[in-house]
Amino acid sequence: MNALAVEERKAVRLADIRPVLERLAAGGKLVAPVAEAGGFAFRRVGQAEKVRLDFYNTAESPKDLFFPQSEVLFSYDAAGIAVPEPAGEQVLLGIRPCDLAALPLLDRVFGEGPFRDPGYLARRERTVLVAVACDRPRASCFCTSFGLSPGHVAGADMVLYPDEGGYLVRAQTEAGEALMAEWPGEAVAPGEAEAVAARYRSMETPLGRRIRLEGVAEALDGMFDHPMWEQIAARCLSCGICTYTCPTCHCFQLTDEAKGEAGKRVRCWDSCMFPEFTRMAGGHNPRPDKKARVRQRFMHKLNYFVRRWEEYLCVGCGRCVESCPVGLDIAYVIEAVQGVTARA
Amino acid sequence: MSVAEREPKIVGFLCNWCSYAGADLAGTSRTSYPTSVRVIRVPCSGRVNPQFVLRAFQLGADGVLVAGCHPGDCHYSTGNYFTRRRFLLVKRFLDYLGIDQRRFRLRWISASEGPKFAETIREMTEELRQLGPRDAAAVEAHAE
Amino acid sequence: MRSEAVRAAARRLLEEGKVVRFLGHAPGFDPTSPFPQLITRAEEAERLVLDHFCAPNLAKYLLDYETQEGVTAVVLKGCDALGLARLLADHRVARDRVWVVGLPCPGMLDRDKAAALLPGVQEARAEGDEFVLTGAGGERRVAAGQVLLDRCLVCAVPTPDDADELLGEPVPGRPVPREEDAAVAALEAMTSAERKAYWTEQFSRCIRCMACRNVCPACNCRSCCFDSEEPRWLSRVTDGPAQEMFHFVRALHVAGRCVDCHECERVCPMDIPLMKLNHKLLQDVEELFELERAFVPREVEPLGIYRPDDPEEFA
Amino acid sequence: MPEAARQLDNPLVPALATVQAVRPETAAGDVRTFQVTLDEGPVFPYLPGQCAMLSVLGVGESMISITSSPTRPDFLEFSVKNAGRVTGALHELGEGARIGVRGPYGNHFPLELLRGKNLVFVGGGIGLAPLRSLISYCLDHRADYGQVDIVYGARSPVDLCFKEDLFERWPAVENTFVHVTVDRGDGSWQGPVGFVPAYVEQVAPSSRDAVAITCGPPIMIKFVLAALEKLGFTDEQVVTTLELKMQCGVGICGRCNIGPKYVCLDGPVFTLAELKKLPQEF
Repeated sequence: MNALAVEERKAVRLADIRPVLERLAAGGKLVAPVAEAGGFAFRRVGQAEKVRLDFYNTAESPKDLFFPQSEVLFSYDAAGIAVPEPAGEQVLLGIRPCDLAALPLLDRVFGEGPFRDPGYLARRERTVLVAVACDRPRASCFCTSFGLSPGHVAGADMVLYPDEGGYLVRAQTEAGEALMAEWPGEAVAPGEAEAVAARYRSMETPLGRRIRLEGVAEALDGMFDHPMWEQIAARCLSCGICTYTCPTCHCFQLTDEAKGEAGKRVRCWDSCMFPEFTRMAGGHNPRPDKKARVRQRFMHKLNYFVRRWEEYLCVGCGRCVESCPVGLDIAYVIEAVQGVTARA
Repeated sequence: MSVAEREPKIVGFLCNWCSYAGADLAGTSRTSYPTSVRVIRVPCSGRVNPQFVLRAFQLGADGVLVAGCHPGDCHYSTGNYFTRRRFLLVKRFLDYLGIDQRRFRLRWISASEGPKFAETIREMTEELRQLGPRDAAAVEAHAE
Repeated sequence: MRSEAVRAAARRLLEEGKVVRFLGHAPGFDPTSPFPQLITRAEEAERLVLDHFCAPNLAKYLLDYETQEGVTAVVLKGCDALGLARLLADHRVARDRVWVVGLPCPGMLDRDKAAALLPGVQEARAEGDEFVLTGAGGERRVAAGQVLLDRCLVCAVPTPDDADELLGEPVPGRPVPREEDAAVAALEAMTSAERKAYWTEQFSRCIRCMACRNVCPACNCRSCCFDSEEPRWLSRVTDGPAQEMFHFVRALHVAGRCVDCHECERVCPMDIPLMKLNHKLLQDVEELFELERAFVPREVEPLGIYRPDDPEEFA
Repeated sequence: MPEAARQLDNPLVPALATVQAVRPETAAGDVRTFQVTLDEGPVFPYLPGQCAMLSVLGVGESMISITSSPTRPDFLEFSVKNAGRVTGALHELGEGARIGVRGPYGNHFPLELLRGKNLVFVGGGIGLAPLRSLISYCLDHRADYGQVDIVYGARSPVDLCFKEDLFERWPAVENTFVHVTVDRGDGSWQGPVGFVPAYVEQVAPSSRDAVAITCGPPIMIKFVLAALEKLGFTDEQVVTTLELKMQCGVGICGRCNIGPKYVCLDGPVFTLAELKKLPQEF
């Protein structure tokens, strides 16, 4: 592995990005943001003109590309069990810093525990990540609270920085450089590229929404029985929007689809917010009410996951805040925890 | 097996008192009709929740038949009047979602109408064969 | 808009002991996104707001308190009150355990529309047929039609008719032509294959978060077929046939019972035009069974009765 | 990025296995024991207390404790109560049926803690299944342990599991005592009648140099723990196993955690001292 520092990697300026998008789309491996009814979504694109780099954050995170909502684990028939071929290569263009930061968290879950998920790991390995520095944060964004920023692009193979009406494109890995090899554009001096990157790294989100995280996990150690949960849960609808749109949530269900002698086992997203999630065959449910379920979601993100992996399971992308029909806001919960510790 | 040769699959929800007896009569009178129908006996056509029909389609049925006593003849007096109301809506709604209306039928078949049952199945089978599988791509994928 | 009035009402009701809890709205992370707030003490009334962004329907939360003691006060707009009427008609809520604080509603704003018209919008006030939006980006005067929620543009019942008290003078309905009928007609004018393609595309976006069901006042069954393990009507698999089944069955289950409140469409994170399903069924129920369009739940549900001379199309 | 994923087997995909024998376990018929061998290769290594995921292909999976002992490695045994979709489908299966097995999952009984101690097993209903693995293991290493008391109860005589073990095999082993009770007797029942917790107090095993291991319905466990405390057992001397809904078995799917602990990884075996440190959400 050729371990160049990012500063030494190739960087170019593209006044017009269309030719590059066309080249990528023609390859048939491009996944990029497109406009859909009421918002944006990452979709496989065949025509470059559908790509919308002026997008604001998609309603769904791109986790589906690595951890699909429905994924066939194996099929079976009278002859036995067959495991599907691993996924092919893809280029994910337009991933934002928040979603990019979610991938190492999922990597831990699916690649570093006692269980290593070959499907997930294959998709990770075969995806070239072309990040876009975030020039359109929304009011609900709070990535800076997690030490991220609109320019936090660690983990991307290549980064597009919107700059001077076009893009400054910088490779960060060998894969990124390889993809860039045949791109047009004038080469940029390393210092200039670094200056643009640094500008994005120092940007704030628009409302300047910054939540203090210090001590939150520790405070939550002793807050399992706090009355706060009752209050917070009172407004929950028990739907799965927050968990399904979250780039880090990863609960799932295994379900069998049978047709006569043959069938398949499918792994599907599931949500800790659904009442039947933990209900056992005999009827016992250890998380029987909204309070228990809402508490589980926030405790998992802000305490349990920290205890296991020493990181918060949240990147401040703001999707759950934006999409929750009843404004149940994780940042509000964090602030509530801070409020409790301040009073104590 | 190519899509064209495939025998259509029909799920038939037949009321216990009239239509099931009608189907039985078709059998005992040795009236021949295609083997495309899988019969599910229900106490009354009024028992058929629209979700049964959709579930049948979801599991790969090419067509669904609901059959009950003629209006006015229900064993429970009025069950099939409710059926009729419900499926007037269902029929239009199927069409609204782009599911060909010809894939769904509601028929009034009495215990003495063995030939009508056989004829219904013949007609439906023929029509479904011409329509082809409901979702050709999905069928191919399943056959793999 | 009516924040002071709702605080006063909450204080009074809780102090007098007329109610033991009060369901209203409180400011969210940004003022255009208020959230439902439950308070139980008069001094908490300060938290409440009531402005042009209070779109969420609070009626369904009443189910959370069905087994708890005491009367619940709830702030309801005209459309929300239809949701309550649904729950009452379905015997899920007892009227004497609810105190309705009615808001004669001038229309609620669509926060996406508002943000598009004035980025960073924080506040809105009504002035005649216009709204004045204010925020970091300054001030902007826009026509009501540009910024109201779609449902408010055609609202026939802005004032709850069954309120125990009203926060203000009744507001007349907007006699606007029913655009949704045109939307249904446009779909009906397509070929079957085009409709199939249209709905397949719409449903393919569905992530099955169940928000549409959970917010729906007509979806008030104690247990839902979509949650049932045995029999399992629907797994979590999100392929085409499963999505079709889910949306078809959900719409059919509320056929004749939908109160046209549009909450399903508002909460959908993927913006699936769910009301185009409900409106089709609303129209068919009226045409087929010769019923007037009703804005309150009927005493007998259209699918709970029959007429011997209903149309005969089945032979 | 972690190394090449291609060569990895997916641990969520079960190995095919064959049911070699099915034994009705209770007279009531709601519990059956399945003797299973893997189609390829020998039985995986495991220790008493561990579980495995059993698949009925086309229906689904269920986490079942292994009731056989690793000292008898020719096959795996699972005793299954017919309680839901998957267990119901398992009950339909006969000899020669194909199932899927993956595992073993979870921790095991603390064998080091038990060595040299007197053992008190307290089981209720199907809760004897995981204990049976440990009892067989201990009795196969008889010299390593002191006195063994096995207290077991079921709702009624027809609900008693593992009768051959209870009434023939185990009592025949030296310094091993079996005490069986039922909640309600019937015409033919000659033994004690009463709930397990009360019966434990009556049997009154000594807590000196002893460890109590209990498994059964949650309500029974709750009162057994109280009874053991009365008998002088400390929290470190009491071991129990938990059961929660599980789907993955590898600590990811999000169902079986109690606070930060996952029953499928960190459990199902906990000492009472460990349990008391967890949120009371099980």
